[in-house]
Amino acid sequence: MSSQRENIIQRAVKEVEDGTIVNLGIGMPTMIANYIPADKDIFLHSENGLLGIGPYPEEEDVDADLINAGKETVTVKQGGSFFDNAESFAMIRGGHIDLAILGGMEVSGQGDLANWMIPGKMVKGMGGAMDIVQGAKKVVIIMTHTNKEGESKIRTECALPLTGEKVVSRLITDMAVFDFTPSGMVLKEVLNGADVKTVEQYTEASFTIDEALIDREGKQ
Amino acid sequence: MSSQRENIIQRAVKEVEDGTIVNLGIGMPTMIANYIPADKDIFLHSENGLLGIGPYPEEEDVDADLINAGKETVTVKQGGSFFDNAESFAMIRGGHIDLAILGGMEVSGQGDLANWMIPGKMVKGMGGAMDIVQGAKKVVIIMTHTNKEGESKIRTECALPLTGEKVVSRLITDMAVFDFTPSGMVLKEVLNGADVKTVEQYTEASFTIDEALIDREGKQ
Amino acid sequence: MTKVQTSFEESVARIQDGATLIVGGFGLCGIPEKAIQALAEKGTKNLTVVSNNCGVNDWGLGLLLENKQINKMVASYVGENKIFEEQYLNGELEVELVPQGTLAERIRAGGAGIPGFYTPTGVGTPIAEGKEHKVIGGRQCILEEAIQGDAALVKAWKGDAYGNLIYRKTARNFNPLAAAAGKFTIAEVEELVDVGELDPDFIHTPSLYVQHLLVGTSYEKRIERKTVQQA
Amino acid sequence: MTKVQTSFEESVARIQDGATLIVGGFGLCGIPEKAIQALAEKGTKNLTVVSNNCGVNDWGLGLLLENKQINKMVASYVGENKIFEEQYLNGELEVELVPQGTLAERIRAGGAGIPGFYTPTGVGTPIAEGKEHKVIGGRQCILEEAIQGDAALVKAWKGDAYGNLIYRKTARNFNPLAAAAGKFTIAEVEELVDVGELDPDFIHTPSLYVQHLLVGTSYEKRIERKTVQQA
Repeated sequence: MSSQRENIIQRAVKEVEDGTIVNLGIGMPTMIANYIPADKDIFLHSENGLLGIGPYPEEEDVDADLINAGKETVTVKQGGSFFDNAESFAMIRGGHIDLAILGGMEVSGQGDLANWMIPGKMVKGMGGAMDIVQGAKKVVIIMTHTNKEGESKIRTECALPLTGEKVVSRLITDMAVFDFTPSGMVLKEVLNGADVKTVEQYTEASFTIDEALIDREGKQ
Repeated sequence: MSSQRENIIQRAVKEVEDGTIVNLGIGMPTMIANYIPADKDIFLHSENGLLGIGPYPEEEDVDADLINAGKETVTVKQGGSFFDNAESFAMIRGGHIDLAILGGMEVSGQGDLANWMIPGKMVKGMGGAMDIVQGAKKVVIIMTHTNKEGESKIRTECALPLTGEKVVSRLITDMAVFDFTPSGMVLKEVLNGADVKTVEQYTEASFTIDEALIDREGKQ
Repeated sequence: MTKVQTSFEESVARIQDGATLIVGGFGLCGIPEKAIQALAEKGTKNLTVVSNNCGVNDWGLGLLLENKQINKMVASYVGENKIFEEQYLNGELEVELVPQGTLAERIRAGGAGIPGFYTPTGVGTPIAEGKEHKVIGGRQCILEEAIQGDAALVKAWKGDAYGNLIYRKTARNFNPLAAAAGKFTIAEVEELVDVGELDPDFIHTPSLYVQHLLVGTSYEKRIERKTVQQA
Repeated sequence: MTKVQTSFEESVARIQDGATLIVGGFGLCGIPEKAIQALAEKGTKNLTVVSNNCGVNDWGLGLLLENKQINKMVASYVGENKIFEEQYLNGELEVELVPQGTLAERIRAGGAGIPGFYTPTGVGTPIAEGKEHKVIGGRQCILEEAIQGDAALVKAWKGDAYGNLIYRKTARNFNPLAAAAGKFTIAEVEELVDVGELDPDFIHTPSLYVQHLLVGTSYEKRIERKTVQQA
């Protein structure tokens, strides 16, 4: 894993609070599970119908009937439960999931999220992402701050088709943490040696800087 | 039981076909269960969450957790199942119940049904009746042909507030059997010594007479 | 994180005056006896109660009626209760009658984050008055809205410390729906079992719907109409 | 009345060309392997298939794609299948992408007789285009309609002759929803058990949703992403 991704995951795992129900998206978010401290009592929800994802199985315990939403073989934690997909999304839509951490392609200054299609490329489908961003109590997006061309993925307006409008609670990148509030996007933390100036340089969307961060970093 | 009610039940039980799923309303319809021949493989559905109502229990098997929609203690038949009320009405509304037999206060010539409230009297509630008349594949109403004052309960228009509009498939009274078709109400059978003329006399709604019945009874 | 509590009194104290409360049970079958009793003792006022029925004079939700704790009742059938009739007729009690299937679906929708749905149930009846009508798939329907509760009281057979629940026979009825639709769900069980004892394939209410879990003792389980085989 | 049948070939022959077919499974987990294979052999054409995914190139619904039996696919994610991509790009295959939770709820609504419902899912996205919008309880929603199938294919773990079914672990997924939403539901099971053997408190699909029940043998149960503990 690149250190950039590792850094994002390390920061993202701090979002996971003891005693909560958490849904982790496919890909990088799924890897967060491996970093959750053992003393935290977390139930991971998998939208294909499982509450209480356990670790990957030992070779001899692999069970084709027991997979996560990424179609990986998993196990079930003690006290977990299985249910159908309507029930699973009743949990999501009904606000019973405390936290969802998903990947992103673009996030706008208003907290819009685009993470499911790129026009002109084959559309694979949105899976459960549109439901999750509407339903989870808190939606945290993790993504690299810039694309391969070094352009900001945090845009004034998303150019890509949206997954949801004003749905992001918090955005964690390799450089920064932003919160989305009724008065706009707020820079909360700078990460991994970046400073506010660098963050400003690589962020297309405008944002304000959290008071506590100004106190720590000094006004730039 | 009055012979009038006994006669209605005797005729109504013929509606119950082998291998079907049947919901019987509270009161007189519930009593039909006792008349279903043992060689018919019927599953009785109870809207409080039971498919496969069995006979009333022996004294020592009475179980407060096992009741029917009329709140009577019952048993469960082999192969039966329990479920919650949303699932129970999913079965009803979704068209998975072959036949519902309910009581009636008034039925109109268009197949409207009134069976839940009398203005000016304390309203007790409609229970599941409004769902059942919309959802069951076939809705059979059983009631006495006339009220205590000898007035027709089969009206041109229902005077009482409706339970459902154009929902009745068949009406069975102590005198007659009517079907409701796109071209109106059709007298199919005369019962218990009544003749077509008597039925006409005690029926406010207009109806046509089934060809087969005319052949049997002669034109009046 | 265990959800096990030991005091019904303290748990129901979380319910505020004026709250909307969804209560499981069908007639007197599967009702949360202990929480209702605690709530009657507590005396919480001005409640809107959503439940299929309203108990009988001296049991179940009838206890809250007797204390005049209920301002509004949302139910499908309320015919078993004299006090209800009195309070309704003298205007002390507001009543919203809802067809049973629509009531179940509205509560289910509340738990499932479905703000509204169309149903043919009630079209052409007094229930449809003032409601939006729409023809979908050739069928005339009316719009019904979800019901959520500030709190829910449910009764299960067995539960574990995480809040997983299973129900017994027709005592299930509205309980799983209420559990999901309550923002603060208090579940009472006849038996607390070890975590892991309930088979994850057969859990009726997954743990995340329950906030407090209490063990009740000496359940009365009153029967409204005891019927037995004729000899 | 037993629903047990012995020939998958004869059961799937009940599905007509042009039918709408709801198929259980999530990825390759819990898919009705045997019925899909029989349908591929039968060659039934112009199908609209509703299923969360569309199999892989040489397995599951991919077999029907390979045979060009599918005209339209309704799914939430179709990324695992090259043939799909080809047929879509050259216009042979119509695709309706539906958010997974909306798909599950639309199928559930189809089985439950709810013609339409409002959901916040998809608001502000391409999914909302052309759909009726309504604010309910302060929340902007879109109207989604129920999906019913002329037939449904589902896979369960165990079943009895009446058609009661139970599923195993996450192989449950869309299967109970599909079973209820199909007008003609063909269920395949790994094991046929005696009537009465399934506990009535723990039946996932009650008998009345199933029309034909068949026992499959030698299930492949392919795994898409085998992941194990790192030593």
